[in-house]
Amino acid sequence: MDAVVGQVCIPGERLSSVELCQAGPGTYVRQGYVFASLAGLVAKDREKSSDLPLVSVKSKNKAQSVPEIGAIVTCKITQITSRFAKCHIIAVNNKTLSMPFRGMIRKENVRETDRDRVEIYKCFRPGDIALAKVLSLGDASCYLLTTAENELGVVVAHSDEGVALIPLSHNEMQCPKSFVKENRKVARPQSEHLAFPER
Amino acid sequence: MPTDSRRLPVPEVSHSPELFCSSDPTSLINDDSLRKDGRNPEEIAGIFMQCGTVSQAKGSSFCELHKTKVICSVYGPKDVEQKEDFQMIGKLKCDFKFAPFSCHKRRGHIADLEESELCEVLTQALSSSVCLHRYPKSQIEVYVIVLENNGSALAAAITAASLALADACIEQYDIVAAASVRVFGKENFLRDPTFHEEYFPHQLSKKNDFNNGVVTVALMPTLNQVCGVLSEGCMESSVLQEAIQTCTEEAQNLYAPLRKCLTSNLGDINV
Amino acid sequence: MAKAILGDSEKWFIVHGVQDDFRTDGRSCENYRHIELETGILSNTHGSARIRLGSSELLVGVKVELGTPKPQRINEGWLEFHVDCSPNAHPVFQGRGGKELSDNICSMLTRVYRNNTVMDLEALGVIPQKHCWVVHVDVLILECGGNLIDAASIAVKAALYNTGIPNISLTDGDEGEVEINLPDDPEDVKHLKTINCPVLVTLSKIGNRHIVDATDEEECCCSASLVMGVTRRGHTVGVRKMGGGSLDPESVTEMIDSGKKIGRQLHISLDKLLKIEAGMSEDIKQTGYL
Amino acid sequence: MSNSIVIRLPSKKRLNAQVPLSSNSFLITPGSVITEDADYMRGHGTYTNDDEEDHKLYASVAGVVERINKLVCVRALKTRYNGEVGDIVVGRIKEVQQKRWKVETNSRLDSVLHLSSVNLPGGELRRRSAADELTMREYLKEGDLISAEVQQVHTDGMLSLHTRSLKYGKLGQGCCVTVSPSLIKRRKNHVHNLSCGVTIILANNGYIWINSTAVDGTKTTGDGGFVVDTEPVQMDDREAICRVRNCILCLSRSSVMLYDTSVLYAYEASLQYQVKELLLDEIATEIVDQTLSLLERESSGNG
Amino acid sequence: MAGLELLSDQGYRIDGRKPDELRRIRCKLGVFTQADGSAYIEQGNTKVLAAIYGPREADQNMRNQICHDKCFLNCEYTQATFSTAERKHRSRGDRKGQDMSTHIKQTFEATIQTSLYPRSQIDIYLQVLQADGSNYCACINAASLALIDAGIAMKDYVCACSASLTKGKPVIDINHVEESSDCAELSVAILPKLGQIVYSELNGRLHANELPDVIDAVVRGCKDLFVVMDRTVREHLEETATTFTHS
Repeated sequence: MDAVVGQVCIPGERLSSVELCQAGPGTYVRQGYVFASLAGLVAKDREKSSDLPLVSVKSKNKAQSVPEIGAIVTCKITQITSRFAKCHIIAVNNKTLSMPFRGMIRKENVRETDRDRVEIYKCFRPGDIALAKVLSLGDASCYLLTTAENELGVVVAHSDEGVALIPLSHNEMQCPKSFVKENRKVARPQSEHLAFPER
Repeated sequence: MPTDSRRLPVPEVSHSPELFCSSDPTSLINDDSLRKDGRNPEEIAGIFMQCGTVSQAKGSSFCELHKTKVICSVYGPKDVEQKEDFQMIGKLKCDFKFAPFSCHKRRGHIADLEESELCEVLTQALSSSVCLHRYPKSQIEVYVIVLENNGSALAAAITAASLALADACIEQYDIVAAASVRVFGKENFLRDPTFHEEYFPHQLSKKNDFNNGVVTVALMPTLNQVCGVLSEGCMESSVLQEAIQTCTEEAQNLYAPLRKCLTSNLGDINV
Repeated sequence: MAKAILGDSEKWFIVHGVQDDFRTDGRSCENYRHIELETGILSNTHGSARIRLGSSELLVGVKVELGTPKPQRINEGWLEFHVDCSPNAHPVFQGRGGKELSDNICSMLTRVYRNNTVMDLEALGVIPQKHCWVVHVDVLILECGGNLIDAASIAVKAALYNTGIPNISLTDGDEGEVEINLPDDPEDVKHLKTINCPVLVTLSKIGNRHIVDATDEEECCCSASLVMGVTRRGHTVGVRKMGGGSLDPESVTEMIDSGKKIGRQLHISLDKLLKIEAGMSEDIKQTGYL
Repeated sequence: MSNSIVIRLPSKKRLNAQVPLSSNSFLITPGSVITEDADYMRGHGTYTNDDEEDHKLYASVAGVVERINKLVCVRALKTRYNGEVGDIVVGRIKEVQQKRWKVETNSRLDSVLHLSSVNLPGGELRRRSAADELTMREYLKEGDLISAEVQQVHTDGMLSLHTRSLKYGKLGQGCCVTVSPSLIKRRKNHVHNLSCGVTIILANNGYIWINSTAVDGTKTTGDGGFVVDTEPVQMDDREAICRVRNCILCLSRSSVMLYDTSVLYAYEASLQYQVKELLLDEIATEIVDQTLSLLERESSGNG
Repeated sequence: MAGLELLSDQGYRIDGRKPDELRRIRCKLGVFTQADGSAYIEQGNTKVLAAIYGPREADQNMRNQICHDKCFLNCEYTQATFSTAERKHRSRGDRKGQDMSTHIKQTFEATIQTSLYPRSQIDIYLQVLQADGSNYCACINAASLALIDAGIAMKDYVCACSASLTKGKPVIDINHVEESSDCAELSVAILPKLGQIVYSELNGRLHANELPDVIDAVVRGCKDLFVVMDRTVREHLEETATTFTHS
């Protein structure tokens, strides 16, 4: 009864039992068995930490996830106050969203060090594109995000001239036209996060 | 030029002439025990299903059950509206609409009580199949429009909506298939009733047999769970139970075509 | 409409209680709470009833008016239902709040009364194609303590029983027109035949069992319920599954059986009370909220 | 017949056993003059006019006049809960906010429970980390019931609660009954282990928590009491809990003061009936009457 | 309505009352259990239920009304569909209902000691079950009783009564028939013990010289009403207080 890799399945189809595998994305567990929750093809990945393979269902590319705790999201800053920056989450784990989710980066979650001396306006400006990580589901209105990692922070920003700024250091960016330096919480992007969002 | 938008060039009240034709309900089945459209009572109607009909939606489907045509599109998951409370599970928002031209009678643009009731039934049937806990703080929108109503519209709508959800890659515990049966006398169960075979309250039942009504059941076929029941008309409870059983079987039979429809366009995925 | 909010452990307590057939207020799964009912309490209606079921309280007023028959049913009148949630019951019903709840109750009532076996609609006809009685049944929810649907249907049946339609007389007027005259005596009324009017029974699935007459706390633990209209003779007139959960096919069968049983019991008790009340003289009767 | 459904006409509500009041003089209604003597201090439920000439003290609520030395108060028979420091309350989590929970306690404003005022798993003296802030919903989430003590009353009347004692914290399986806060008699102890194996918390805010005494013992385990126990309650415990619940409802409907003795007397009086019979009005009144006469006998015996 | 004589030559009104006679008043406190306070009043055939919720934490969507030094009142007036002789479905928050809510709200803002309840909200909900004239007055009286039942601090009772003038004689507590004739209608709410008028509204036309007479009559009517209301409250207090103090 163990499903074969590459086999097609639709929601509700029984794939395997929990003794034989772990439930991955696109599956759910009920009464000791793993069922598919998406229509797609069955895939199995061997996890390093566990001897059981991870069963998942790969569906057509448009499967969209909602922001989960720990996910890396791309967001656009919309509003800043002295305590927090509000943003729209426009992509989750490199998958663009058709509709943005609301997010918020609190002052204490901007940097790893010197948390108390962070000033929001020196880190973000409305319109900036930043990478952030989901901390928690937050409250009714916003997801709670953090940029307190080297890899996270502003990746795209524009100067008053309308030119994209060039990162200088972890907290400065410069306009290539007017050579004005601006303060930002600059990300040191990792290649894996730089991939262009898939459509 | 200012015009009065409320003025429509039609009389305020008008009725379809068919209302005035005397319909003889006892003739649902003719002497050869065949129905008006030539089917046996137990014969199901042909069904056509297709995914991805609406290109702009996240997922969509089109379903045709005899002449009944239903189109469904799914959007989301997206952020809930600002005013709502924190919810650890997602919210399913459905909209069920008969197109103005879909029925014998012209339908208004604003949902009437029947539409809002069918919408509730649809929402409740789908919420038991969608893994809502996977979509915290989000909402999933399902829009169903009946383009032509030739009976069994609710059943077609539920099946189409579940198909569209699967097409939109929304996680579901199981597909939902729905079917309806017209009960006409104790032993006559007409499967997939057409518009003429739907239940109308003023139709007389057969002599000495008051069992007269229509039952729609939504089922999750692999889990064997009933996620929607709607009936109308008067029946003995044993007849009702039997009718539900018949619907369940019929919905079970829909599983194969549903699966075929969903798996037909999966070939291009790389595992 | 989820009103009561409960923590997980409270829910477990209720669920296990249902499992043991011993609910939080001591009832077993198929026990109904006591119902207090009185009719004829609103003097400006043609019929009225007030019901109190646990802490749920509803008021039903019936008014009959003359209307034009529907073109396809020229000899018949019809019933029109309307449900309103008073903000007195809960602040959430303020403004347009509570619409979902009232629509649900209203459509369920309409569903079970949309049936030629429950009421003789021809008795509501006055002059074919011209005039007929339209019976407006208005339900007002004044306090919510669970199981509003059942309570509403019981009160509706009682109010219809209480309803008196004026005995109008027809006289030939000028130019062949028929004139309608209202009787001088307000007591000169004919009563509706309510013998076949259904009641609604809600069976709520909690854990593996189903219960009747759930309180609002119990409703909060219930994911799926079956609402069914049951007539005095035990026939079902309209069934609907409510709630976002699903049910086993077998339990649907069981629920229909117990719904039928409970529905008949309700009818027996209700008819008995209505007879007693009708026989009572006005002055010993209670008056509304005093 | 026991299974048939009872439908009947409304019974004339006899509110209470009519115990004659010694004198009606201490009942007052709003706008009435309590005293014209300017020496009295105005307490709750009273007001004076700003007018220089007018030294009269008026009542602003309907209730009982109480005089403590020079302080005059009018105690309304039914109000929202007015918290005092040290009160024990039962409340329901309404919202999880940053670093604090909002708790519904039947007060005028929602109370707050700070993250720093609860015992988290892993010892009392643990520092609250940022991670705790993010996982607050795992400890207490919307709808959960807690017992707590009032730590502080703010000037606008908002209460701060704390649960930094093993007595308090998240409540497990059982049921909660809501009564008017004025029916809870102020006592030294509000948590009672009744002889029938039931523990009741007669919280000052009128929320009464009833659960089985046996279950209570497991709360001292290291998880801080935040884990939901899903084991079914034993049948006889359940029956006792439900009986106590119905008894309390009987008493509160007739506005009998609630404290351990009154609840216990009512419980004893109820034993001749099935639990579900207590829902009937006439049986409820009988139990109330019996309870009152027992209490009467006790007080006259002591006096 | 022209042929209708509101006051007969013998000095009796259509329903047989004398000009300065109130309709039968019956009232009760604490009719509901879930609300913080509730009351029911019958003035003749006008029947009103009132429910009070609060003082409580202000609703999320009423944030803009929160005051930091007092509470705000939220009032909603609804009429049951079957309340009038002719069945009429009123959508919530129609013009008439909104006006009525505003008037009731203003009346009580002058009476409730709002500064005792900072940042809170008090809901006053009024449900008319049967409307037969003087709806505003019945609502005020019902709400006043319900507020007392909820233990909310007020300066005094609020009692309201209506009056009109026919054949030069003031008539009080007017019913629906009198209301729908084209006489003037004066509604007044007073604080009976303090003797203050907190609200008055005149619909129609009265000669300035006649106004004092009408006001005198209506204030007397309010005071008569107060006697009945105060008696009800005291009875209610005695009933509850007996076992309440017993311990």
